[in-house]
Order: sequence, then C-alpha cells, then structure tokens
Amino acid sequence: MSKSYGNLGVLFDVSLSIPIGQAVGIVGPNGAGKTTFLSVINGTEPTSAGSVFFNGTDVTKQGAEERSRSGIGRTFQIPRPFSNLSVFENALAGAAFGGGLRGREAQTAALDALEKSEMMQFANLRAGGLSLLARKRLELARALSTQPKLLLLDEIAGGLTEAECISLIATIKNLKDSGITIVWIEHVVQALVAVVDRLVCLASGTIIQDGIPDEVLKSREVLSVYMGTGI
Amino acid sequence: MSVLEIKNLRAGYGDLVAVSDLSFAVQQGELFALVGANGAGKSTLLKSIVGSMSVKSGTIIFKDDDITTVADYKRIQAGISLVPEGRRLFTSLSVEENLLVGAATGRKGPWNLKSIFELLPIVEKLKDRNAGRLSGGEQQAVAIGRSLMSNPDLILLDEISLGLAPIVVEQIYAALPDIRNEGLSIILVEQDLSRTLKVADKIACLLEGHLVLEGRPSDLTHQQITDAYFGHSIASFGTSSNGANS
Amino acid sequence: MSSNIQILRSPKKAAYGSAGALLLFVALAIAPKILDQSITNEWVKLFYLVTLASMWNLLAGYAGMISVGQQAFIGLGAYGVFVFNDHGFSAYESGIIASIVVGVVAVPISFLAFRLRGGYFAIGTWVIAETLRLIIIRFPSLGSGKGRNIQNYTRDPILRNTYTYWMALGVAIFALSACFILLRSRFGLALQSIRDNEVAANSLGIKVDFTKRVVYVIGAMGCAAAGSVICIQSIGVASPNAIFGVSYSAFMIFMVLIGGIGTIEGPVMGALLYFFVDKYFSQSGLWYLVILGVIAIIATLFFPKGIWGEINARWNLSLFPVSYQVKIENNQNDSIHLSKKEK
Amino acid sequence: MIYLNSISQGILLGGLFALSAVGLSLAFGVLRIVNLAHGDLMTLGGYLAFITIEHTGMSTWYSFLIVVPAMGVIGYLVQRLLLQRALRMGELAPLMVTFGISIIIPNSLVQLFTNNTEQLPVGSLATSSIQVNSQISIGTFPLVTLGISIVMISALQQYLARTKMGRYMRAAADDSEVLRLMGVDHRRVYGIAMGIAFSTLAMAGILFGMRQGGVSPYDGQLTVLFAFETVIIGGLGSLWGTLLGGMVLGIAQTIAGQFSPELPLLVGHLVFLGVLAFRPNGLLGKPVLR
Amino acid sequence: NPAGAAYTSSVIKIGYISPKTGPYAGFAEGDPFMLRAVRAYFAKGVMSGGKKYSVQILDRDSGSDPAKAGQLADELINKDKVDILMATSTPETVNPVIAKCEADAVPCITTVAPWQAVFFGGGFTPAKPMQWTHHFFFGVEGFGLTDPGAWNQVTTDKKVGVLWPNDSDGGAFRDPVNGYTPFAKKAGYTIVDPGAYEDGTKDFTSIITKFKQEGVEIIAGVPTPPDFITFWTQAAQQGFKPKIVTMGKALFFPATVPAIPNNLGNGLSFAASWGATFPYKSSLDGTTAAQWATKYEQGTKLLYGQATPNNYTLFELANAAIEKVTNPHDKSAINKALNTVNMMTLSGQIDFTHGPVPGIATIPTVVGQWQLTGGKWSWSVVDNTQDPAVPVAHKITPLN
Ligand SMILES: Nc1ncnc2c1ncn2[C@@H]1O[C@H](COP(=O)(O)OP(=O)(O)OP(=O)(O)O)[C@@H](O)[C@H]1O
Ligand SMILES: Nc1ncnc2c1ncn2[C@@H]1O[C@H](COP(=O)(O)OP(=O)(O)OP(=O)(O)O)[C@@H](O)[C@H]1O
Ligand SMILES: [Mg+2]
Ligand SMILES: [Mg+2]
Repeated sequence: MSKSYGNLGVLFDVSLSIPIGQAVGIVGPNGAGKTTFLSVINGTEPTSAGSVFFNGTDVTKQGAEERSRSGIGRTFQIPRPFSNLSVFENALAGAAFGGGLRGREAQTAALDALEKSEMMQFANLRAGGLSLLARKRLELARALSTQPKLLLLDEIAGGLTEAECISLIATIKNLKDSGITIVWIEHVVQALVAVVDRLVCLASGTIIQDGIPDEVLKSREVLSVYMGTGI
Repeated sequence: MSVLEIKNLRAGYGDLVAVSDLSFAVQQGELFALVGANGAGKSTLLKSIVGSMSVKSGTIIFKDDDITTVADYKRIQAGISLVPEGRRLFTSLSVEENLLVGAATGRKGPWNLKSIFELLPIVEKLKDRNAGRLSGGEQQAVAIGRSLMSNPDLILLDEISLGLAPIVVEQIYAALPDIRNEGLSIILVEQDLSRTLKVADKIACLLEGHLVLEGRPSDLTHQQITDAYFGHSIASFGTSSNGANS
Repeated sequence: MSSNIQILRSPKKAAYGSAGALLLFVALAIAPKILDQSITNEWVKLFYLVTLASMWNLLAGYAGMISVGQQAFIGLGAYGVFVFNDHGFSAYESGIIASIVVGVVAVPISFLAFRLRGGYFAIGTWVIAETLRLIIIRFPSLGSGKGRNIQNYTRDPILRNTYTYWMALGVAIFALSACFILLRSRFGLALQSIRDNEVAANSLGIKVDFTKRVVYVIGAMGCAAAGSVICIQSIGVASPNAIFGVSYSAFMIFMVLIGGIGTIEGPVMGALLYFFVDKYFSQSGLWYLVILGVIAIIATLFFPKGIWGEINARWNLSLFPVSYQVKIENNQNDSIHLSKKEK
Repeated sequence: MIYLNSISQGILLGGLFALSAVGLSLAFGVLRIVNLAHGDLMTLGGYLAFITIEHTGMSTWYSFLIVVPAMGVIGYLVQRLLLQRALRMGELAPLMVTFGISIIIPNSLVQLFTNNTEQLPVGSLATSSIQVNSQISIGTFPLVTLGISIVMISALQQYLARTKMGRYMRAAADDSEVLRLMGVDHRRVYGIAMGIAFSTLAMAGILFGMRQGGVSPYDGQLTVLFAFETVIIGGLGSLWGTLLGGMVLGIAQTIAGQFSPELPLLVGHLVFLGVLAFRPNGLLGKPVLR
Repeated sequence: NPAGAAYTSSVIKIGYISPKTGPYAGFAEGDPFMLRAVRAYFAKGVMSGGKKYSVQILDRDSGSDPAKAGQLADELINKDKVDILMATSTPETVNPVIAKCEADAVPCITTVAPWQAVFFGGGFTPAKPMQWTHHFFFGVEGFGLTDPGAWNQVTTDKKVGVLWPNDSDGGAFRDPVNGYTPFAKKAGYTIVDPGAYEDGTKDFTSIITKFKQEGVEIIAGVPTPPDFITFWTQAAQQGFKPKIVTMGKALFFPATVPAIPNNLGNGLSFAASWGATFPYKSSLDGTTAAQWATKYEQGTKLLYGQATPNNYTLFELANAAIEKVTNPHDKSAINKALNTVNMMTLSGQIDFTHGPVPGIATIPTVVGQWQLTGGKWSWSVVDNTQDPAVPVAHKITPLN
C-alpha cells in the first residue's frame, strides 16, 4: 500500500503479511509513517493506493467502524478519550459497538478490559480528567473492549516507570498468549523486544528491515537511522 | 547563586494536593533532574513554577524576585520557559513561525533560528511544514526549539524524550550540555533514571508530592534512588494509586 | 472478580422520575377537559417550545451538532400541513404525515450538511434553511411569499383547540421519551462518544455518520412536528420569513443553554422559563428582549451548566439518568490485588 | 455586453460583501468565534456615525475618523470583558454571547431611536457614476467601497502574515495557553484582534448605511448571512479568499438576476452550498485540520 | 356563552393588536399617541342598549411576528374574553388574528393591509367570505385606479416598470385577476414586470437593465423602504431616468424620502389615503384631519403618517357598533352592526355595505408628490381623481 497527504508522500508501496497470533513490533524514526501505517490498517485514514486484507478479506473499502467490528482494534498515540463519559462508559462503547455485544455481556467485557489494563480504579471518573498515563491506559482498555483479533498499539509504554513497564509487558504477553495478533509501535525498544516475535523497521515510508528483533536492531541501517550508537 | 528557589510549596487540583510542602533550590547553570513515578506531581510542580496553575501556599523566588503571584506570561518574559507535556505546537503555523512565536519575549541570547537549526537539524528540514502535520517525534523536537527561542535563564523540560526515536533522544541528551553551557539552568523531568543520572548535576525524587530524596548523582546509591522512587514498600505504592482515585 | 462489581443505571430516583412523568402526562392529557380552555390553549406554546428545545439539545448536547438552521424543518413541517391538508387529510393527520415526510427529506439534506463541522456546520444549516424558504415561496399553491391559511380545519373551536392541545402535548411527550429511550440505549452511548471524539468513535466500531444522521433526522422530524403544531395553532402561515426565521434557532439555543445542555431535564426547564418570561414580559416593549439578551450572556458566562446543571451539581437530582455507575464492593484486598499484579 | 455589465456590477457588489465579511473572517478565522452579532454590530457602527454627524455636524466621511477607532475600543472591551470568558467555556458559549448581543443591539436601538431610518448623507458621490459605454456604467460610490475593501484586505492580510502581532493572533487561535507560555498575554492579542474586527465592521456598517441612505435598527439581519457566505466561499484563514468570496457571491447574484429577479438570493445560496459540497475549505482556504 | 358572567359585565373589552416592535414597528409608531386619545374619549364610558358601560382597551404587541399575533389573539379571545378584537398593520399581524376570530367567532375589525392580501391571502373567496371580520383599507385598486390619474398629466410612452417583491403585498399586486395589471391596462398603460425579487435584494442591475431595454418611463410598485432606496440609488448610478415614480409602501412612511441619498427623493410620488388637507373628521370628537396632524406632530415630535389615523378609526367603528346594539357582549349582534356600518370617520367614509367583497370597505386614495423646498421636505396632493373632495395643490412635476 501507499499513502500520501496531498503532495506529501508518507508510505511508499509497503507490503507486510502478518500470520495469525504473531506479535510484530514496529520501530522507526519519528515521522517515518508508523502511526500512519496503523491508521491505514484500521481504516482511520483511507489508503492512497494498494489494499489491506484482514483474515483473507479485502477490507480496503471498509470504514474504520466496519473493520473494528470485524476485529481490528487500535490505540491512538495521542489519546482521544470520550472526555465527558466515564472510563467505564468509554470501554462500554467499545464493547457494545466494536465488540458487537449487548446488555450484560457488553458490560462484562468492558469491565474485563478495564481490569486487564488496570483502569478499574478509575471506572467512574470522567475520562477528560485523567492524567496522560491513565489516558494511554484507557486507550488500551477501549481497544481491548472491542474484542479484537488484531490489536494495533501505538506507543503505549512511553512515560512508564520501570515497574509499570514490566506489568504492561506482562499484560501484552497475556493478550498474545490468548491468541490475539499484535502490531505494536514503540520507541521503548526494550519493552518491545520483550514481547514481539518479529520486528519491522520503517524509515521514510518504506520497510528497511524485517525479521528477528535482535538481528533487526543490530543491522547497520537500523543503527544509523534509528537506534544511534548507544544501548 | 540560585536561579530558582522554592519554599514550602503546596499545589493541587481542587481538593487534591498534588505537591505538598516542597522546598528546593536550583543553582545557576545547573541541570536539575526531577524524577518520580507517574502521578508523583512532577508536571504539577513545573506548571506551578511557570504559573499556568496557581499555588495553594508557599513561595517561588526566581532570580531574587518573588514570582509566586506573577502572571504566567510575565514569568516567561522574566526568563522561565517550559516545554509542556504533550508538545502543543501551534498547529496552523509553520514550523518556522512556531519558532518565531517562541521568540516573543524578545530576550537576547544565543538562541535564534540559525542556532536552533544547528542544534536540531530535523527541525530545519521541516521548517516550512505546517506544524499540525508533524509526527509526534517531530513535534517534540520543534517544541524544544521553540522554548529555547525565548533565550530563557531557566528551562523546564517535561518528559522530552517521550515518544522520540532513540536516536533523537540521544541527540537531545547530547545537546543538553551545549544548551547548559550557555549559562542556562535546566529542570529536567524524566522517567528514564539511568539516562538522567548521566547528565544531571543534581537529582531530586518526588513521591506523592513530597521531596523524598535530593543530592548529587555521585553521592547517591542506586538503591537509595529506587527506594525513593517507589516509596519504601510496595504497599505504599498501592495506596498511592488509590489516592489518585479520590 | 466481577461477582462483587455491580453496574448501576437506575437509582430509585429514576423510577420515581418516570412514574412522576407518567402521572404528569395523564394529568396534562385530561387538563383541557377540566381547566378553562384559555389556560390550556396557552400551554400549546409551552409544548412546542419543549419539543424544540429537546430536539436542539439532542443535536447539540448529545451529538455535538450545533445547528442554527432547525427552522428549515419547522418551516417544512408547517408547509407540509397545507400539502396534505389539500389532499384531504385533516390538519392533524397532515401534521403527522408532514413530520414523517420531513424526516425523509432530511436524509439527503444531511449529506450536504455533514460535510461541515463546528462553526461551518452551524452556518451551513442556516443557509440550507434560507434556501428551502426560497424554494418553498416559489410555489403559488403554497401562497408564494405571502403565506396562506389552512383550508379545512375543524370548525368547532372547542374541539379544534382540544385536538391542537393533544397534538402539541403528544409531540412533546414523544420528543422527550424519544430522547430518553434513545440516550439510554446503546445508541446514546454511541452518540456521546461521537460528540467527544469522532475519529476514536469510528475506530471503536461506531458508525459515526449513520448515528449522526439518525439524530439529525429525528431532530428534523421533531422540529417539523413542532412546526405543524405552530401552523395548526395559528391556522396557517402568515409569513414564510417568520416560520423559516432564524429567531427560532435563537430561542432554541436560549432555552437549552439556560436550562442546561446535555441533560434531558434542562431543555424542559429552559422552555418553561422562556415560556413564562415571554408570557409575562413580552408586552412590556423591547426592553424585555434586551433583558433576555443580557440574561443569555450572564447565564452563559456565569452559569454554564444551566438551571438544571446547577441543581444537579448541588443535589445530584437527575430524574432521567442515562449514565452508568460501577460499584465496586470494595474490600482492601481487591485494590491491592490490582496493583500487586504488577510485580 | 449585458453579462459584462452584470459581472462588473457583481464585482462592485462583491466589494461590499467582502468589506462586510472581513471582520467576520477575522473573528471566525483567528478567534474561532462565530459572531452572530456581526450584522447588528455593523448597524451599531452606522448609528454611531449618525450620532457623530448629528452632534458635530461633520460630513459622513469624517465620522469614520471617530467611529472606527471607537468601535475598535468597544471590540477590545467586548472581547476582554465578555468573549474572553466565553472562549474558555467551549464552542457554544461565544455563540451564545454574540447571540445575546445580537438581540440587545437592534432592540435597544429601536427604543432609543425609533424604527425609522436615520440618515447618513453621502452627497453627490452617491449617484455619480462612470459611464463606460451605453450598457455599462460604474457607480462611483460602489467603486470607492470596492477600493476601500481591497485596501483594507491587503493591509490586514499583510498584518496577519508579516507582523508579530499577526503571528500571535494565528498562534492564539491554535493554543492560547501555550502562547502564554511563550510570554505573550493572549488576552491582549485576542482583544486587539477583536478590536480590529470591530473597526472593519464599523467601516462596513457606515458604508452600507451610506449606500442605503441611512441605517435602521434591523438592517443587520439581512447582511449577516451574506457576510458568512462570503467568508466561507472564499475560505477561512485567507483574507484574499474573503475578497474573492465576495466577488463570487456578487457575480452569482447579478448573473442570476439577469435570468430572473427571483433568483439572485437563491442562486447565491446554491453557489455557497455548492462550494461547501465540493470545496468545503472554500476557494482559497487552506484545509483546516480537525 | 351567553349565560356567562362576561355577558352581563358592565365592562366592554376591546383587544387591539399591532406591531409595536419588530421590523414593521414603523406602522405603529403613533399608537401611544392614538391610544391616549382614544382612552381619553372612552374614559366617560359608552351607552349601549340604554345602559352605560366602561371600556377597557387591551393593547398588545405582535412583535411583527405572525405566530405571536395568533397567540395574542387566542389569549385575548379565550382568556380575556374580549368583545371585539382589532388588528392592524401588515398581513403578518392582521391575517393570523383574522384566522383566530373566524375560527372562534369573535367580531374583528382590521386595517392597514391591502385588502386583497387580507382577503385572498387569507384564503377567503367571494363565495366563502369572512364571517366575522371587517377590514377597511385601500387595496390594489387604490394604486391601480389612482396612479394613472397623475401619470396622465405627463406625456410618456405609457410603459410602467414595476417592483413587486415576492411577499404578501407583491403577490397581491401581481395577481392577474385581482391585481394591478388589469387597472393599468384599462388606463392604457403597459406593465413591464421583471419578476418577483426577494426582499433584501442588494443589486437591482438586472431589473434596471430590463427597464432600460424596454424603454420604461414610469416606475410603480410596493418595495420595502430599504429596497427602494437601493433600487433608486442604483438607478441613478446606472443612468436610468424615468419620468415618474409612484411608489406604495416604501413611501407610506414619511421618514423614507428624506433618507434617500443626495436628495434623490425629490419629486417622487405615491398613493395617499390620508393627509392633513383631507376633509375628514373624527366621529368620536370631531377632530379634523388638519387638527389631528398638528396635534400629532406636537405630541410625538414625529412627522404625521397615514397609519395612525386608520388605527384610530378602528375604535370609531367599534364605538359605532357598540352604540347600535342592545347588548355589546352579544357577539353576533356586534358583528351584524358592523356589517351595516357606513359612516364618516377620521379616515374618511367607511362603508361595509357596499364592499368589493363582503367584509371589506375600501377607502379612496389620491396621488401626493414629495418636494424639497428650502431644506424642508413636504408632500402635496397632485391628483384627486378618486377622491375629488380632497383639494389638489398643483400638477405633478415630472422627474425629467
Ligand atoms: N488536571 C488535573 N485535574 C485533576 N487532577 C490532576 C490533574 N492533572 C494531574 N492531576 C493529578 O495530580 C497528581 C500529580 O500529577 P502530575 O501530572 O503532576 O504527575 P507527574 O509526576 O507529572 O506524572 P507523569 O509522570 O504521569 O507525568 C496526580 O495524582 C494526577 O492524577
Ligand atoms: N493528517 C496529516 N496530514 C498531513 N501529513 C501528515 C498527517 N499526519 C501525519 N503526517 C505526516 O506524515 C508523516 C508520518 O507521520 P506518522 O505520524 O505516521 O509518523 P510516526 O512514524 O508515527 O512518527 P512518531 O514516531 O514521531 O510518532 C510525518 O511526516 C507527518 O508529518
Ligand atoms: Mg506515531
Ligand atoms: Mg507529568
């Protein structure tokens, strides 16, 4: 697929195939097009060329809401909470629509998502009053509440303390073990490599490396455009 | 000579006290690192210093003037600058215009468009782009540049490496000594302990709004810091997150 | 875990609220048989004000669509009465048919209006209303620019007034219960999500445009019904400029903001207030309007939650709650359990 | 030839529309305020001119010197005292405040001055014209109006694009809180922007009144919609767009009038809706990020 | 309800609805003055059926809004139980009140709206006329019959360009049967109608072009005051110079003409139904037209207009009906009494027995022309074909 905003090309002829159950990490310099890549997969942004297949179905023409219903969930890098609703209602919206659940079932699914993302304590708070971190967790909770088969995560570990990071890794591992396919963008590379089976490095809208995390990170291109000399 | 002196500061939101009874001083040219868990009150502290929220009690002295009740924009004119959490660029202006607005105070000093472009080459590449269309990381770089443009005496950096590619983070950290050499004092809020310890002259640790540890990195053991970071036991950490709930 | 977590939606208050509302409805319905007609005739205006305010609130308070052009549908509803009345339906039947037809007409209009957001949307709807007016007045059968009267209405004034009253009451009750049922259903959740963030709502599986369109259409139908009530009450439309006038929007905004936006009860309060202010002060010259303007400004700036919002903030008195409460039967273990898991 | 005449009259009319829309464009584009009181504030400007003329006996043209700055000050005060607070409260609040103002102005004017038209004499300029040929004649006064609006728009455009204050205005529109963090008091910036908006509006109001021979309390209600259409056809955030928008609207109306006098307003609206449908950002507007 | 308390009450209640505020408030600007005069007259009470009654006048402001007018009518009828209801000034206020009165069977007297806009605009027909309403005013014929009288004084090509907007008045004039054209045709004039423009039009270029093309030398019509000023200024700019301009509505208000830029109002003419020199006097207290005009201008500091005397006459008619019946609370008796009214009033002779259609009484008009002399605006009668009792001051002066 390719994607451009007006004259500005962002993604150039990117092809990627992800087997069910795999956890793929995406790294790359700022502005490489990672977020855009997620947006195109989940339908928030239309593709400019190329197509997206999900579970063997061509979903290129579908809107984000249809894709969500068929099992693609995502978080936003810059959180977009429903500010005037409570945290629980935020999750409930995901369960009721993306998850297609009704009544009690939806409520249970929402609670479950809150619990998994450690947001239960905030359940009755207005989402608009949450701190940045809690907003990011809420993103995760909402995405989970849609009962996704494919979960797209955009920088959810940024700003976490070590301990919190460890717990997040555990959470995502659990999700992966439960059979959810995961695509995770993260600059906190240590967190990423602790979970993913495969690492893709995007730079200037093209995939420059794709493979076993350790090898990708050590490759010369990735070192020079992304990792730098350290670590 | 201390550039900033905080005495018995209390600040918070409504009934919630996010920062309580806090006192410390930042010396001229010092890189003062502020660490602490999420919700410890770091951002709140920075916002109080810069004046975007009013304090409940205590005193803030900047360059010998009591600025506790001075309006936020006047504090900037006096030489404080904040790179806010979440970047917050002027989205309909170009990158260059963002930098120019950053220079609104008209303060003299080493920072101008040219020197910013040298410090952050990525920003120069983007200079004619609309700031609203940058990726998160690009925005962060512009936000730092914009703050420097006011040639502050004291700059407050709130989690600047959040969302940045390691290589950019590295560049920024590499630039910190340069920035500081210009006689600038820095308060750096960061989660990444190891990186912080490497660059800071002094480190202070906040826990639930209290200052629980302060010292030179060389004088502190890693254990001391970690204890301060999370409190002394896991149980108290648990109550802390409940506290945020109330 | 979930065994000690409860989801609460209807505190007893809500049940009392609904029961009270039902009683009130019955009382209002038999009022014309008991009270003097002159009193109940006045209430017709109150009812259509309630309808208009609720509809505007549904759009702005729950779906984030700030429209300055709802008069488009008021006008169409009023003119629809003539169209169907001329085809042999009674004025009341005509009003109901017209409202439904206007709902259908609103669908294509929504495609145009939805290209716009925020301020654009507001002005766009206004222009749409003007455009519709200019089109309507090109029909000589509808009286061109001069308006016209209903030809076939019930001659007996008492019967006519009673029917008009019932229609107005029915429309208001219908509008209010539609709002309540809609908002308590999953649809309401979708709406409020959209209001807060469309992009996020969309990627959570909410059909943004469809949901907004449904609300827009309901809003159009409600306003059309109110419009036909207005037309029937004054036995015609004397001026297309007035029935398609932007001042209707102005008063809707006024009622909703004064009463409290984003609540079911607020617009009703706003309508009541406006009704009484209008009743008692509208004859004291223009200063009354000036004062209304001043009130609007003061209320906006100093009581942004509106009357009902302030009441609710003080006594937590929501009669028609649409939000959820999660009740965690908290024992210390639970919360520790939550955070312990981290290590 | 008839169409040429229509077009030239349309352009002249466009000048008037553009002039009346500049203030709106500024308030809408820079402050993000949908100023429902726009037309009524124009009327107020006209009345201030009338009062000035009555009390000093000066000519209408000189009254600009007093009324335009006076309205600027009023704009600054209205912004600082009323709208500033409203802006913090979301999208609806400013709408409501200006709505309140739009009720207060005409009704107070009726109470104070009656419903009648108060005169704003123009002298012979009102009717003199330049005869291009037998078909086309161009009114001097509309030409002057057009000239004034072009000058004003270019000046403002330069001001917004080139000066510091202009940049602050645009920045404040994005994130006023952060503008404060740059050491600029955004309230002052907003106040000045609104002051400028009110000044242009007064200018437009007086010229409008002069063209019609005078002002009466409800004049504003007719003009406000044209002003909005002009702004949006042209595209937000571009004052040249506003000028263009005025021309497009003016020409659309005059050409439509050529077919039937029933059509100008309708066609004007349809052109506007067409622009909305096919170029939602206006003819010259930059796409606005949501 | 003949058995009710209202039926035996010693108070007669009269409702009066006018647009005191809103866009049409100009029509009612003399109301406070007029109501003072009327109340002063009624203060001593009236005799009806040998019994003395006091009169209560409930005056209401429609705000120029039809919906409001309808509501007020409803309230006055059902709550205040008025015996007679009156409405005045523009179909926007008058028509909804009539609709209510007809529906609720209450005697209704109205004025200051072209009668065609009231009768046909209200959906009535000669076969199905109004039952309870009595409207007096001139209509299209007040222009159609009168205007040519003045035009004939000047040599023209007899082509009349008209400004008929798309509103109630314009609609009434355009009507091919009951409208203006048949009158003009009969008098030998050709109508050039460019079409129904919208009120508020800002550009009249196409209309002016059309007039020029057709060689129009006379302009007539019923534009609103601001529209006419726009038109007339643009006509001057675009070099269009007709010989005669005779306007309804726009020149109905004395304030319009002085407001036209550059003294372009000089020489404009209009159909007038009332003026200080008219030989009319009040049936209540004998005030003559000249006395009324003087008192009015002294009392209000405004130029006298035509609407206020007509509004005053509403009360003259009510008074006449009340005096005729045995019980003024008997609505159908009052209604019947009104049907037989044929009397001299401050507005001239009002005759409901010979209306063009039932319930309508027309009043004659003459042509007046404005002139500026010594910095002062005034108008004088230039043609009295339709009301020879009114003295003519001089012949019409053509504009070119
Ligand atoms: N706008 C707000 N309203 C209410 N409470 C707030 C608000 N912002 C922060 N808080 C609360 O104040 C406390 C301190 O927050 P602060 O943002 O200062 O923490 P921090 O140390 O910067 O954390 P982080 O690492 O997440 O940025 C937290 O409990 C937080 O929930
Ligand atoms: N809505 C938009 N319109 C125009 N350009 C855009 C838009 N969104 C993003 N871009 C541009 O597309 C490029 C890719 O952006 P994207 O957000 O995908 O980067 P990213 O890889 O996620 O970066 P980061 O790690 O900093 O979040 C950037 O240059 C950005 O400026
Ligand atoms: Mg990104
Ligand atoms: Mg923080």
